[in-house]
Amino acid sequence: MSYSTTEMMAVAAARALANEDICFVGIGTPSLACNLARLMHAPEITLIYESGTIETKPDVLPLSIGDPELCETALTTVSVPEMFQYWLQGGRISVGFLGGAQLDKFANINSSVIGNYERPKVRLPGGGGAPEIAASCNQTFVVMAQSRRTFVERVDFITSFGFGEGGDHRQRLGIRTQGPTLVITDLCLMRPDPPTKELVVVSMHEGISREEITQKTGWPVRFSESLAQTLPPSENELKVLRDLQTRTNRAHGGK
Amino acid sequence: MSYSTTEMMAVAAARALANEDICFVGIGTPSLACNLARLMHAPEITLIYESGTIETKPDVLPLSIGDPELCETALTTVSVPEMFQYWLQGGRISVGFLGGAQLDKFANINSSVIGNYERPKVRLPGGGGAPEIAASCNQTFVVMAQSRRTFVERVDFITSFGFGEGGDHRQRLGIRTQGPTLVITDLCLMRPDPPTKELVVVSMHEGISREEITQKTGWPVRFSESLAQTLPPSENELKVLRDLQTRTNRAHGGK
Amino acid sequence: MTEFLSLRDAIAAYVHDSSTVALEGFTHLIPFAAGHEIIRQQKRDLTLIRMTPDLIYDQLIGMGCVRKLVFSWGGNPGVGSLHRFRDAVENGWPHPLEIEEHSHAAMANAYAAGAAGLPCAIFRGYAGSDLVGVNSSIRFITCPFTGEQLAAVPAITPDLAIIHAQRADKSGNVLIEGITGVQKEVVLAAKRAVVTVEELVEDLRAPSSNSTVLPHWTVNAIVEAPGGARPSYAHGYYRRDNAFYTDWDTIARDRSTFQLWMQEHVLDSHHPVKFAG
Amino acid sequence: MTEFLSLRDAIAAYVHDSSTVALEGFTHLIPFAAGHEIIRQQKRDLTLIRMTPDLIYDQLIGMGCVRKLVFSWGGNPGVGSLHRFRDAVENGWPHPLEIEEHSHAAMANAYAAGAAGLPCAIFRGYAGSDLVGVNSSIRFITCPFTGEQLAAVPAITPDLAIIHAQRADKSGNVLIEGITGVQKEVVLAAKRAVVTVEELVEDLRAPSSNSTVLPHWTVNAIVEAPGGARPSYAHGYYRRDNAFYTDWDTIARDRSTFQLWMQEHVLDSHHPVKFAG
Repeated sequence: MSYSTTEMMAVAAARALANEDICFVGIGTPSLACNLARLMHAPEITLIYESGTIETKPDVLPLSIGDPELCETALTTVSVPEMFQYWLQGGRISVGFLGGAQLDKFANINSSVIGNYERPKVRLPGGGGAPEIAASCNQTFVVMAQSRRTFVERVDFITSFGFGEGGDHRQRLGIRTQGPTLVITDLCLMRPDPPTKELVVVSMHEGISREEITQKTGWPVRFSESLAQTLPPSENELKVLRDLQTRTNRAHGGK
Repeated sequence: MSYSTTEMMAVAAARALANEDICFVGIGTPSLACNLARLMHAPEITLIYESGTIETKPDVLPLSIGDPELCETALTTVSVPEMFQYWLQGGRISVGFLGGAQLDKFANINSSVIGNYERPKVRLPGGGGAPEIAASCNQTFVVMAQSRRTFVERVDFITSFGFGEGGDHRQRLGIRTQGPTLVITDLCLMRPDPPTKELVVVSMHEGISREEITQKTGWPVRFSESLAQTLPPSENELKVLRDLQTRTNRAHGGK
Repeated sequence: MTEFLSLRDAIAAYVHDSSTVALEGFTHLIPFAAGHEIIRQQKRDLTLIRMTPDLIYDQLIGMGCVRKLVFSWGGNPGVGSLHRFRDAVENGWPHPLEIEEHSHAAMANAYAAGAAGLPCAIFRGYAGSDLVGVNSSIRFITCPFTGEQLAAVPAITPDLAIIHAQRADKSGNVLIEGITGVQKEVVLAAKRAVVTVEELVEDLRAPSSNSTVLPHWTVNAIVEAPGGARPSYAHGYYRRDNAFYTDWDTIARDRSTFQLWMQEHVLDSHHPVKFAG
Repeated sequence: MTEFLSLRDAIAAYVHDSSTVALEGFTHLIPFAAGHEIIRQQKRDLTLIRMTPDLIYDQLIGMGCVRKLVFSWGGNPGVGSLHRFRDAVENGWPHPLEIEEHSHAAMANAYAAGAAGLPCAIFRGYAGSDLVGVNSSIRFITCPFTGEQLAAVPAITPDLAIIHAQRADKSGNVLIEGITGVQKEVVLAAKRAVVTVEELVEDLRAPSSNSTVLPHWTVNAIVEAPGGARPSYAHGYYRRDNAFYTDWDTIARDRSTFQLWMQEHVLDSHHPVKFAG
């Protein structure tokens, strides 16, 4: 059964989630992954969106972080200040999802500007919840399509701090959480190498070569000694994923 | 028509309230006064109790600050942190009520201890909301029965700051509100004398002499040059007050 | 996972001698049944936290369970003194009671800071109050933008929070309605939380999508304890027994009257509803 | 007293050139109708504040109403860029846009601080972020108890808050249900507040005693504007027009397409419901 790279990313991210996880979900692939996990192996996973919806179980994927489905299917909905104060900063989230326009080898993320901050070549949307998601969740998963343009030696601007300059930089800043423990791309999975915290490839997706990954990474990327092969999406995973997508498209498409 | 000193105090306090006032109500005589005002000349007065009930219109007086009547008749009920953050500290309250075991000539209030703090002769309940009511409400009214024991030259302990050592002491501490603008006792009304802020008698209740007030005040109390006579409670005021009390006793008495 | 326990088992498992416990409830939903079980199990040397030490704390203090009290208003609302609290502070009976006295605003903010994972709370408070001089937990910071002085207090993070609520569902999600006080905050601020409820239900029947609901993963143990807030009250279930609050003044004023009452109504009785009878 | 005004009169009376205005609504209840009236009345040099500048801010920026934007996430949710926002920042069209960029946590805390009458908010934030270097409103304080560094931002206190809500009663009390975002905070933080509502009713029909209700004395003007949040949504009234959000990407990408669309659907139209049609 053939599948898209987005499907591979969503499936790989979903597999990394457990029934006990309390997830701070972002829009797009993270939302797809979290809901796939809920419909597959993690039926009791807790999904929280920053709009304030706690333990939501949407039947279709939200287009935005605050779609009606989220509130209507949530256990409860709190105000946005409460969400950031009691729930995110309160240290209750086990996994947060991050993405951005650029990622560097120490998993710092840029979602503010390409080029100079004052006179940017591209003005990006900004960090939103990310700077504090990056620090307050027990661990974060980064989901991003990989290219030499997006996976760079050093990001133009650190919107959300990953491992900074590597090593114990997080600890030195007083950050107590693990940080980005997993990067999921369309080509591979990366994890920070202890103790340097440089991202290394730990698993390659089906049909992807070391050469392609090297070519599409903006730093001299290293491969784990125990490099694995990512299990391709199963028929069942694809079926559940596509059903969810079909329901979503039907719900969002009609005016 | 004869009346009690408590009735005189409640009526005097009620008269000082206006339809536009937003009151932070305490239990006891303040609650009586606020609800009397609401049933008389100030039907739209806003009553807020620190338990979180906003715009409550109880039919009977609450025994405590969080009785069921308060929540059931309120426009809305918020959490206690929100009450102290957004509503009291937010500067939305026009009049707050205070009382205590001791009051001094600069309207500082002691509701913590009689005697030494570490080894008190009498351990009082404490300030509760009062230290911040005293600072955050636009003005405060103090309601207390007067005696040489309770109206003292200097309180044993300042739980709630009035005018401190008088003059511009409030301003020097960065407090922006007016402070205690009216003290209502069973004998008289007192107001702070600008600019010293020492409390002076501005109105004597019916049948009370200067000598009695002097005798029952623990400092050499001064009388205003424009000393007035407090209008005794009207028949209508007494009727409304007693109906309220009767309803209240009936509601609280039965086991 | 949230445990469903009997009151006896919950108190035995979660309340430890010398630990810091906050039983909260602002007039409404005061966890009396849980407090009585603590007395029956003779827990000792507790540090108790509560904005408004009520009759239940008077009882805990008078029965010798408490070493230290953190509070902001310790009276019998609308009635007068808490005589057992006074006797402990003034006369050291049944043994001396250490106190840490705050204002309501300070404690409400400190609970909120605990829930929010902050080390401290800042607020406009304590200006000119002598409490600053007797409580070393009250400090001041300077606003980095305006230069104003703001009061600061450390976050409250008890070892255990105990609250009473209207309902819990079979997953352990808890609904609180009416005067919600600081209950959400104390549960989120505490290391562990026990919730007694009026009823266990299939469906929480939350009236609004914004109702105050504590997800099951914020609660360690649920105890079904109908009437567990009496003589306080439970909005939608039963009313406050104001007459009992008035009667307590007489019961608690005298040490032996107090002890006889406790013996009959708490030590010899395991039915919380009978308490207020 | 709360005024009841037409949309046109409310915007004319309350939105002044060069003032600071926050139109809030977190995906839900975005006050589009009010924003369109600001565009029609050609207000200028506004400082606009909003956590999630949405299509309505893209339109205000593209129509030249805005001098400065304070924000934390400026995109079309789930779709991509806000092209008019980008064009203003990258190319100065229709004129340069000054920006002040925050994180969501910072802005949510800053609104809450504004509502609470504090000069600043403290939170665990911005650790290691380059935003600290480009935004002088981000500073740090030291916890007086633990010595930890905490981020601080000034309270947000706009000249005017504009929100959309489900209902207001005849006194001007306002009910908000569903995703309530920062709307309560922005109204309480602002010097003045205008609320557009789906309907004016005799009885608010608040589902719970703890519902989010803004008392009339916190609101300066109420405007009945049914459909006033479209193409955003109003919980209990109508759903989000996700298709329009997707279409906007094409409409806004090109300056002239954008201007034609605005002319037809906003400048020449005074019926907010037609907007999303």
